[in-house]
Amino acid sequence: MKKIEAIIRKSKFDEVKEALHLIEVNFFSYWDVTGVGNEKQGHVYRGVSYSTSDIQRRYLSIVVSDHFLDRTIDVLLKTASTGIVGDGKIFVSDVEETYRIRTKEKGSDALK
Amino acid sequence: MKKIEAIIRKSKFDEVKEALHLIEVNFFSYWDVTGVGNEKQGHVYRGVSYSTSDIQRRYLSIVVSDHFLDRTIDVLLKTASTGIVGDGKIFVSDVEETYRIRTKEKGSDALK
Amino acid sequence: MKKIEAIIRKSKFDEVKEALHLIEVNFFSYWDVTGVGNEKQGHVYRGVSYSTSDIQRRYLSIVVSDHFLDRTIDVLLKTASTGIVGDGKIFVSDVEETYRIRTKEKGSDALK
Amino acid sequence: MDTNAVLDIMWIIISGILVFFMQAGFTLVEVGFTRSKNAGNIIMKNLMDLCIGSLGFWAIGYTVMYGDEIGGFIGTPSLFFSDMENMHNLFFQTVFAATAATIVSGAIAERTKFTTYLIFSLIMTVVIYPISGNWVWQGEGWLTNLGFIDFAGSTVVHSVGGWSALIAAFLVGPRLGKYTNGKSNAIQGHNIVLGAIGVFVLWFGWFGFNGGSQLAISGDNVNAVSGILITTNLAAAAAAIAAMFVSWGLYGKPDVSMTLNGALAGLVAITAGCAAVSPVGAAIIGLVAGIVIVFSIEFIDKKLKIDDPVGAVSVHGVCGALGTLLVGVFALDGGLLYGGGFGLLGVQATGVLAIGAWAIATSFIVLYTLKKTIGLRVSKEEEVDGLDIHEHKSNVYND
Amino acid sequence: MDTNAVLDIMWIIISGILVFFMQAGFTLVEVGFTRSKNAGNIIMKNLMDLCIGSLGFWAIGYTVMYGDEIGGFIGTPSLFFSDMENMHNLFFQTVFAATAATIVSGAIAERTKFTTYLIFSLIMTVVIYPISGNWVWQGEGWLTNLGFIDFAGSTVVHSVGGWSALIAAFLVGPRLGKYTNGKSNAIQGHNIVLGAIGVFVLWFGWFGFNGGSQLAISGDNVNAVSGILITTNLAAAAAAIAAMFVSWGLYGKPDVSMTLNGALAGLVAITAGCAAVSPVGAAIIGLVAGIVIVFSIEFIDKKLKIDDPVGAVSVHGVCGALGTLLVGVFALDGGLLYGGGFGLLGVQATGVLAIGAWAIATSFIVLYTLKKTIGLRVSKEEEVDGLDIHEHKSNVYND
Amino acid sequence: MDTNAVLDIMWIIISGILVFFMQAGFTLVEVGFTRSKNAGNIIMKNLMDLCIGSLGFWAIGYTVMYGDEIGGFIGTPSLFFSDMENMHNLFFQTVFAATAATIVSGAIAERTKFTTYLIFSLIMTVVIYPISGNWVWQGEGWLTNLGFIDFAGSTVVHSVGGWSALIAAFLVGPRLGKYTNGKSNAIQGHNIVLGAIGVFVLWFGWFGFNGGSQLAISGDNVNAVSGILITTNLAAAAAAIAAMFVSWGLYGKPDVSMTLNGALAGLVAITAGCAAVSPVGAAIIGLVAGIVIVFSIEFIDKKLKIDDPVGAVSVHGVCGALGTLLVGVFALDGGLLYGGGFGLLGVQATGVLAIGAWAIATSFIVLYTLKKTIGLRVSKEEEVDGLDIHEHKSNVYND
Ligand SMILES: Nc1ncnc2c1ncn2[C@@H]1O[C@H](COP(=O)(O)OP(=O)(O)O)[C@@H](O)[C@H]1O
Ligand SMILES: Nc1ncnc2c1ncn2[C@@H]1O[C@H](COP(=O)(O)OP(=O)(O)O)[C@@H](O)[C@H]1O
Ligand SMILES: Nc1ncnc2c1ncn2[C@@H]1O[C@H](COP(=O)(O)OP(=O)(O)O)[C@@H](O)[C@H]1O
Repeated sequence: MKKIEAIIRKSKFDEVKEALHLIEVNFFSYWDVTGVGNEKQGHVYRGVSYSTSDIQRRYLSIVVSDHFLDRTIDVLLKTASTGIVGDGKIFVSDVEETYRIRTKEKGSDALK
Repeated sequence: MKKIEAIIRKSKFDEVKEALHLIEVNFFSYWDVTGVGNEKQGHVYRGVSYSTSDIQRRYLSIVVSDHFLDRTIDVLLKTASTGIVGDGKIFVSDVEETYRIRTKEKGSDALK
Repeated sequence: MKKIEAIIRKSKFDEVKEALHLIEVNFFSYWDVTGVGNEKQGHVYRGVSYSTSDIQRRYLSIVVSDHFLDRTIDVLLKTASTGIVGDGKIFVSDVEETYRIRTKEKGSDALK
Repeated sequence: MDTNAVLDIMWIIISGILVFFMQAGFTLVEVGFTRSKNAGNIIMKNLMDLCIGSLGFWAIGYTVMYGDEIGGFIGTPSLFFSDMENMHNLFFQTVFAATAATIVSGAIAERTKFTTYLIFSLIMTVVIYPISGNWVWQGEGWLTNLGFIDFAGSTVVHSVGGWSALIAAFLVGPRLGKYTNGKSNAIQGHNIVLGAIGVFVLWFGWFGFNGGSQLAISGDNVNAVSGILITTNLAAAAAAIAAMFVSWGLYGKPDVSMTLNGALAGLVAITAGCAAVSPVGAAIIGLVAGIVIVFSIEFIDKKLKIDDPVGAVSVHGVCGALGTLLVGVFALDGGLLYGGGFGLLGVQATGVLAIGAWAIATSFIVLYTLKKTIGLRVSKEEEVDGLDIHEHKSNVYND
Repeated sequence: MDTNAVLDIMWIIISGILVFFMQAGFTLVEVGFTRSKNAGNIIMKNLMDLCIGSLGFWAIGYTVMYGDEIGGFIGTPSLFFSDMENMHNLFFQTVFAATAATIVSGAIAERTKFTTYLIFSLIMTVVIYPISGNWVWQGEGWLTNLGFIDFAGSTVVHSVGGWSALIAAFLVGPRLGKYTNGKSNAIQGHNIVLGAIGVFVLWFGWFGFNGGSQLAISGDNVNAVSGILITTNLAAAAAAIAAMFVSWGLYGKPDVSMTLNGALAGLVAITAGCAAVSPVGAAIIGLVAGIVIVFSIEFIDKKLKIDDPVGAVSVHGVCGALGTLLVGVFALDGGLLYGGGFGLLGVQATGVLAIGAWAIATSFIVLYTLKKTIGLRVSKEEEVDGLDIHEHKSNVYND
Repeated sequence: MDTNAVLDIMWIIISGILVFFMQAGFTLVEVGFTRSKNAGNIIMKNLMDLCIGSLGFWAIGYTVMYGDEIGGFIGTPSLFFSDMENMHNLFFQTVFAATAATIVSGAIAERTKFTTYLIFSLIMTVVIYPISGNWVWQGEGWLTNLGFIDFAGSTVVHSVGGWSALIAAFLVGPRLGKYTNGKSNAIQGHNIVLGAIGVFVLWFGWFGFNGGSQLAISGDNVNAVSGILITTNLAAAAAAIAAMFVSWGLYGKPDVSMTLNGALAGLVAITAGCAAVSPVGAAIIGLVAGIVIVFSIEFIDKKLKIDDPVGAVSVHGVCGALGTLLVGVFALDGGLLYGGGFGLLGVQATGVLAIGAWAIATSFIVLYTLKKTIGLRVSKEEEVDGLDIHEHKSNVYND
């Protein structure tokens, strides 16, 4: 099992969600984070113009069975992208075990 | 050291916290996320009835020493469960190193 | 590639960010979490005085190339610390793969 | 109509409009002092007690209160009040009735069934409130005849609401998690800024509540009204300061929500005597109310273990009674301190007790009946998840 | 000046101040019923239509509306109104004009270009609104001559705003994601508490809107005004209750935002007839409006597929027209139910249609021209990211 | 009492009630324009300056201001004002005094000790404000004798508050992180929606502030009052528009918080001359204020490096002075543009300078003493963590 963490533009979220749905990745969690990176956003507040790299992003945490990994990455790379600086990152790491709380199922079964 | 990530119902949080406390897991971090999964929730807004699988959840991140792992999982599986679709998931992964910022302690010591 | 997760005092964030910047760690994501740990905070609400270990913290998630790991940890340990209970923790874990969504770059390249 | 009559009526309706706005204040305080998952439900309760109260009081409540007196106890009811020369009175009294009704919603917030609340709210505005109101304000009620002074309704409006709130909070029981192992836990309000703005709105509306209760402004009435605004303002100010310092002493820091409750406590307490006491008397009444409110909230919460998320029982019930009694002490005409002896104080106590007993008894009967029939309380699951998602299928806060 | 004149003017300005405050109510409702990423833009639109309206109506709009009548169709315009004996009228009418203008902003929220809105808002307050207003309120307009009754502006103010909102929402198109595969999706408002407080603020201000439209309070006018406050309050209450029960029936639960819209629907509907109907009539008008609003919102959203985030078209357009027509049914003097036959009803229908046609036609011309020139709509990217960060380079919610 | 006197007093108290409500507006603006971790503290400061001001002004401040004149400089103080025929004046002046006091809290928000603020607030309402107020409004003060015109208090109330705010913000120093390496950083307010609603509330209350300052409404006063409402409204509108366009020009986009400050700048600026200038004059004064406010905020922030989170110094101090001076230019009677020569302008400048010097000097003495004794500023740790958790042991926003 792998954990895919994707940090994407908030504005791309609906598209990404739709696309994940189509490849039957219907399980994940997400929340809003502030991202620091290459992109800069111009702000003005009470006469102070400034450019900040602290930008609102959406953080998706998706745990998938190994054979789902590639297609999920593909979909994310495709739908979350605009080609402009600030599209975000995807991180993949290993998950040792998964449980479904309701049924106590373990492993890949818990991800179905 | 293992990292346990548990995505549970917000309404179960108080019970879970209490139970973790009893087995002396007094260290963790949590935040609110939106979860997408099997559970559906009926909503109405201005005449539009719809059913959404975007449901408020609480995300717990608990790093424990290896010998704490099993009992923590047990407690989570027991107390976070209602038996109804939507109880959530638990993911376990490996943590290579832990530091306590205050004391610079490393490894299991940092988790005491 | 390693993922560094640091849970720090919100009040230390600006300093930490500055310091990371100086060692050229200019990429990370952060969000606010509630932390449960050793520190206790006194509260009063409508006549009920109580002490809670649920304290607002900031969660930093930083993925770095291996050779950046040590210096990042060093900086975090140094700048996030006050020496008083509640300074927080740092967790290090392995990341198998990284993608930059915009360019589809993989691995360390995606982290530059 | 002659100019003085026009002036008087004009003042009454302007005051009524200000009192109307207190509904926004109550909503803000109650929403702010409770959790976000129940905010939509609280909004609905506050809006509906206003709506049901407006229709019910017009349909019958007003005449129950002000109709031709029957035995000093009740007015002669008639349906759908339509005397076009008394619409200003209907308006002014309607917003008062709505105030009495809305007090209850705060005390039972976050756990009470919506339908049950709607029914209780109707009974409150057409039976409970108008009958005791009749005793004092109709002009020929038995308490009026005794010489009971409750100028703008510390007892008639606020205590009635407050005691009903006490019974309701008692019968519905505490929120889950409020008491564990016999200890009272803090369940923090989710947005104290809303609560604070609510207090400002209430204070603003209270100038209409007390000032308008003069029911006239022509001639020397205008000086009386001006005096009322000052006593009202001083009492609120003194009470907020007192509550702040008491909380500071008790808990080591000036407590925000207690101080806000302090201001309201002062406003409730001065309501009975705003026209009868001097500015100094008003400041002292406020001071006493500001001290009492802190201990009252603690007592009800920790000793009685009755869960009142917004402090409605203490603010409206306790400080309403207190303020009414203190008229017997500070009234320039007849007060204990001004050589009037214990006579007035005794009358005030009689009124406080009689109306308290009435509100408690009738609320108990109504709510106990509701409890045994349709039930007072939502299910555990609904309460834990929040009333909004279950009772209204939506959340108030999104994205 | 004699006392009666003073009283009348005093009442007008006090009412005007209350109506002014409705701007805060509109802002609260519109901000609360939309998403947080556009809140700053909505604030700016609401603030600017007030500011531009205040200047524009003074600069020319007022005389277009109230200047010496030209052919029953328009007043004689003159620049920078400065008759110091009529400043109370200018004030009262300015806040009405600002109300008509601000209605549109809600319907086109979250996707409309800021500059375009500023231009439209100016044209609304100096041309569209004053001309049809002239027909009814100048005293010699052609609709006045027909006997059309629109006491405080269900049609003159609200429908004009509502129909313009319809055209605007139609021309600007739905928000991205509102309709997918022909299905209407819910785009939830981000803070319904703000929306609820906005409704209380509007209701509060409406007492000035309707009560002040008597334009006098001396003598028996004070009774008329008191009656207006009662009809206004009853209609709002009945409508909120009706909308709640209808939504309860349709969706299984009492819907918060529909109930809030219900209260506004009742207020809009009674605005035309608040001085012409009995309290019972008012309650019935409210009831009808409360039922109609739910179906109207559904119809516009699901059948017409016009995206109106706050329900402005239904509340102001539909219920404004409805309320105006119902005057022909419930008017004590001339209404169908009171033996007046179909005469008044016909006149009311004429007015509703004529003014509706005017508002629709002129809005269409103006907005269509704007669409083809500078454009109505922000770019897709701006809309997705939120107007605040693109149109104002800042977010309203931070830390 | 005769009808005209009743009318006048009635108008004063209604206006006073409106002015009272400005306290809610100030609280909203200050809370919204600062960070969430300090919101409870700001609420407490705003509530307490009202409470302390109400008691202090009654206890002694009022007579310091309005007591029998001593040498054109101060009134004869007496304790606990109790003239029951002048309660309307006490009420109206109390809410003005509270306004002057509350201005300071915004400028020193997020870093000032609570106890220190309480003490300063008391001194402000019983010494600093009443004495300079005496010079202009007592009737025999030295500035009155010179012919100084400050109708509703651009200088007497707002500049006094604004200059004290300047000294306070200077002495307490900037918030941590506000200036780094000599550069001014933006510290964004946490909820600009609250700020915007606050501006609407203030604007609403300002009609009482300026309109009530006529202190009469009988006879032709009612036309004067109506004119005041118009000048007030036009100036605010023009200023908001001007500030918006200036910010648009400077930063590329219309800035929300600057536009909001613009509206307030116009209101402050017209306060001195609202009864003395024509509508056109008012619009121009607003326009100038709307332009000046933007540059003033930038200047104080970037050049003087004085950290004023809400812009209180610019809004109240600078625009208060500006508006007072512009009376010398635009006053229909005596203004430079109306052939009055430089006489009035000179008098206005004298008043602005004298009162500015007074406010600056006394504030400096008081605050410097406080700084050297109990201290002005919270500890670094408290500031970083937020004042709420340290000064009040609780957070305003939960769950
Ligand atoms: N090493 C990292 N660790 C955690 N989050 C990261 C990291 N690098 C980038 N991010 C997240 O990805 C977002 C987009 O990255 P950015 O550098 O702005 O654009 P791009 O990837 O197109 O160069 C950042 O705002 C941040 O939230
Ligand atoms: N693969 C996953 N990755 C991340 N989060 C998940 C995953 N699967 C489930 N979750 C989280 O768990 C929650 C509950 O899952 P759900 O499928 O609704 O119920 P159940 O586990 O009882 O079948 C989801 O709302 C989501 O937050
Ligand atoms: N094992 C853990 N898993 C996840 N988060 C933790 C863990 N231990 C500590 N934390 C986080 O670190 C914060 C600080 O820890 P605390 O025990 O209060 O102080 P200290 O590390 O100085 O002893 C906690 O509030 C919590 O957010």
